[in-house]
Amino acid sequence: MDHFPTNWGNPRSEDVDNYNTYPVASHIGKAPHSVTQIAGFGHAAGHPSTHTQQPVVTGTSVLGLKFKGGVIMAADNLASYGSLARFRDVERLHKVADFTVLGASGDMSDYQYVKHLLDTQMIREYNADDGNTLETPNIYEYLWRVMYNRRSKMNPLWNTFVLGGISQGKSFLGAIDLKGTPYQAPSIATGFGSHLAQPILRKELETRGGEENITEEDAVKILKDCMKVLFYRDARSMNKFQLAKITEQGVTISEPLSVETEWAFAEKIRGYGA
Amino acid sequence: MSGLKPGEVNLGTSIMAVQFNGGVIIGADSRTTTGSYIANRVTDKLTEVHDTIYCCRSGSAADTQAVADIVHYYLQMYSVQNGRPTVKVAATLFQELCYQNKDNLSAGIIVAGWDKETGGTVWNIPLGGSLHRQPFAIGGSGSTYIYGYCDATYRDGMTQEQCIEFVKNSLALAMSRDGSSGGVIRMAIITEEGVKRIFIPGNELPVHWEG
Amino acid sequence: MTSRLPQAKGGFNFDNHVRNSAMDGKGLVLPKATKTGTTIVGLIYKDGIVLGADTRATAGPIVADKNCEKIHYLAPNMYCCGAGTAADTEMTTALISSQLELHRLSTGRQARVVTAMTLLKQMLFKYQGQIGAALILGGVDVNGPHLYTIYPHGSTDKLPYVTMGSGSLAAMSVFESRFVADMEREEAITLVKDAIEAGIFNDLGSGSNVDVVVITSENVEVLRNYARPNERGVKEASYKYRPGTTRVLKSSIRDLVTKETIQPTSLEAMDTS
Amino acid sequence: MFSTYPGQVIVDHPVKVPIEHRFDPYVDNGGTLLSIAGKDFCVVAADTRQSEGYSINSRYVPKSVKLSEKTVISMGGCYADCLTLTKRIQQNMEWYRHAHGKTMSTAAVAQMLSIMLYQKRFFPFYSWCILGGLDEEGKGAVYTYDPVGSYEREVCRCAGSASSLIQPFLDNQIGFKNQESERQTLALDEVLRITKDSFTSATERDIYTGDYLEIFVITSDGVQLTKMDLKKD
Repeated sequence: MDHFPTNWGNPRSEDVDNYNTYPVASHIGKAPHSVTQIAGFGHAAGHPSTHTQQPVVTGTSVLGLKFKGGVIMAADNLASYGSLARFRDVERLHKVADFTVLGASGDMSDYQYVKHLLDTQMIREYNADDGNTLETPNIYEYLWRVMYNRRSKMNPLWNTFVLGGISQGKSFLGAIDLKGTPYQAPSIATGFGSHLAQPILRKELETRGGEENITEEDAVKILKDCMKVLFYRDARSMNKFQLAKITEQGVTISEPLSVETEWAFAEKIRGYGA
Repeated sequence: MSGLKPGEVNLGTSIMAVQFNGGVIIGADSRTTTGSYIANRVTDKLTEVHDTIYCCRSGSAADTQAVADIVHYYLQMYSVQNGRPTVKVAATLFQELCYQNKDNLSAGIIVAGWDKETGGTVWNIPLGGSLHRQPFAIGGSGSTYIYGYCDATYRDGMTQEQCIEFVKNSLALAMSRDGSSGGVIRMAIITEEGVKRIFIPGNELPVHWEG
Repeated sequence: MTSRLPQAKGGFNFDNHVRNSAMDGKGLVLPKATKTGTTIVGLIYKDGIVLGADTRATAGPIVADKNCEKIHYLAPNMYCCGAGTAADTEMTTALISSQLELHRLSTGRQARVVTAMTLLKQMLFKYQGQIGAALILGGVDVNGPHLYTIYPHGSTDKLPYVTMGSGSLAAMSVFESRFVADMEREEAITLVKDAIEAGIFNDLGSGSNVDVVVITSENVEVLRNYARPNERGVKEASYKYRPGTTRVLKSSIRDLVTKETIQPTSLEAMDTS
Repeated sequence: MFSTYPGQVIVDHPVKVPIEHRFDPYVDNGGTLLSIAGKDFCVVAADTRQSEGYSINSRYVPKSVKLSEKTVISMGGCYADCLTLTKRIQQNMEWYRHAHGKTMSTAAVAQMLSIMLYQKRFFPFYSWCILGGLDEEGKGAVYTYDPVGSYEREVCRCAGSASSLIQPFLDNQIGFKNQESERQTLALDEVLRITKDSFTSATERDIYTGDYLEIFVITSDGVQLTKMDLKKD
């Protein structure tokens, strides 16, 4: 027991929390000042119950691009274990119901949990047999609430999900990150893709004047170009990926593909300076 | 490797050197990263410190470049005064720098080369600055994945061709499993005749099980 | 090796380190130097080097300068783009530029790019990354065109195309998809412009205009604001104030020069002992 | 427990407690919003850029939502919290309409929002809210909030990443502060001019503001929405 009263903590002190919230988060970083605090009784209310996770087996970027008549998504088949390229046959694009594809980057264990969760929901919808099913925007809203609530319990699903699909003739492309932040755009790229692929996707959309002027072949070429750049510059990527296409006809997920890469110019490079 | 300072460029790396009758084969991948962004995908990690003495660099790019530049400078001076240095002289210079400055350096260096007295020799200098002569040496973050393969594959008295295949396959395996290694394979054959470079583009690496 | 050469005193003084780490222990966080965003690029084309940079200088979330210069003169045949802490890039390039000038005067020859690179890298290595300068050094000398990146900790890379700064990934994506060796002049400049614009429009730390410098063995062209894709539109209204808008609370008028009388004193020999 | 030997340097430096890197639930998605109340109208404007760190998530993610024919809410900060709060306001207003057969007045929504924010006093919504609309007498009304629910009715207010840049400009041009000018009430077109200039100027100097500007104009005839381009760098 620390007998110095000054160290017993001051419930109203500014440095504890500028909204004078009961010292929930801020005690963690400081030296424990009393046995009760160490034992966790000091602030029973508001002490986060579960410890936050950290990602273990992770997937890298997921890309998505709208085109005339649908959406195309891309994700490589790698699941890394830190810097170890551990699992090289992971399918990070998952078909949900008939007109939606879920793309997952981040922790693979949480992705498998969410995959199961969505499948269960879709089976429940199917069993209800009320002539209605969940379309991509509805699945998106559902998944957003799941992510937001897990984040609010300080036990997040450590992923950034991309949902592509088509509903009532309109293509849909949106993403949700581990903090429950939803955003939609004509082109989406998570993780390293947001830095390396998004500039290419946005430039292509701009020069062609929007998604309505992009054919399926264009979209495939653009995404392959992005996957090449990601393979060049992302140390957690692999030259083995899948493309998922969603149109009015439904969802098709390709066999693993790879792109041609260019290295010849490296032959004449010698040294790092002199 | 964990000794890297925040923001420091990391050579990550898979490097290797094999001694054979008449010289040595050295090899390295070509990936340099800051975090998991590849700053340079075509790096040359085989650095010359003398005509027939090379070092393979792994760890911090800045530290290994500085150390290699200093040793290169010392060996230029040495050869003016004492003629061609032996590989052991170069290796001990590297050791002196790595050992005396071990608190401020993060450098894993393999020194390999040919000299008249002892022919082809390979010297491994890990993080702490100790010096180990080995028939073959592997280093860098990628090497952890190929200890098994190398121990199983290495035979004494391999020919030059066998050594080249040994290095090529080992590095390819390391590069496919280690995120911090990749790109192209750069190799060099160092014998009495001098240094002959070999280049294997990233799309022509030996392919093993990809599943 | 001979006993360690005595370290020449000079440069930064790190005596405060003990005090800083003591304060740190008590939870007082030291002020961090703000990370300034930037997009700078360089590539080698048929006749030489093209360097590019954006012109936004930021102080945290605020744009401090909408049209600053990030491509610094190093020597008549060499220019250097700087990213990271603005003061460090400015001072480091200026210092090495002056050392190169002295070097030219003493050797009577045009400075080599590799000399500048070595001076920069050894200085940055000495300060162990404390000087936050990330540079792209490009130039043409007797051995032809040379392009280097130099990182704050002192490591260098020698490459045909390079990008640095917070917008470097956006720029690199453009280079990786469209770069080919030995491009024509116009093609190379367009690629550099597009790479910088990728940084300007996708990275919040970069913005405003595109500066380009083309260096060949014959001449150097500094194309300041080569592209201006972010012109500001005309404002809806002009905000002039009628005279008398500001209330005068109190006014007092005083003479600046007080009256002075001059009396000549007697002249004695000045005591200069 | 350890023996000191001659020459051992006893370094007295504070032992730092290992800081457990906790999950930070908040993120600042940037963006700026403002609202100006006129005699019989109210303007609510916000940019549509959603960013995270130095990257842009999307150039078009609206921050303002029309709640009723007389009320518009706009929020900036952590977009996940903002959208959650907006949806809950809409749900509560719908239940109010079921229970009372009429739409909630602006003042009622304002007080409800204050209470909703305060309910999460110990795990706050990280969102800066501004409620714009017409009050019961049809006059323009602007209600501003801090993240934990303290609120106040004002003539004009700006919030979000460029609020410190724009607010002084509004005080000067809307509030006529520090000027010997006869106070005139501003017409709608004058207010729209000031709003547009506020955002083009904010876009120049704040890296988190840009892409598109959405302006809601609330009058007795209802709510109109206009969309305008902003610089994309």
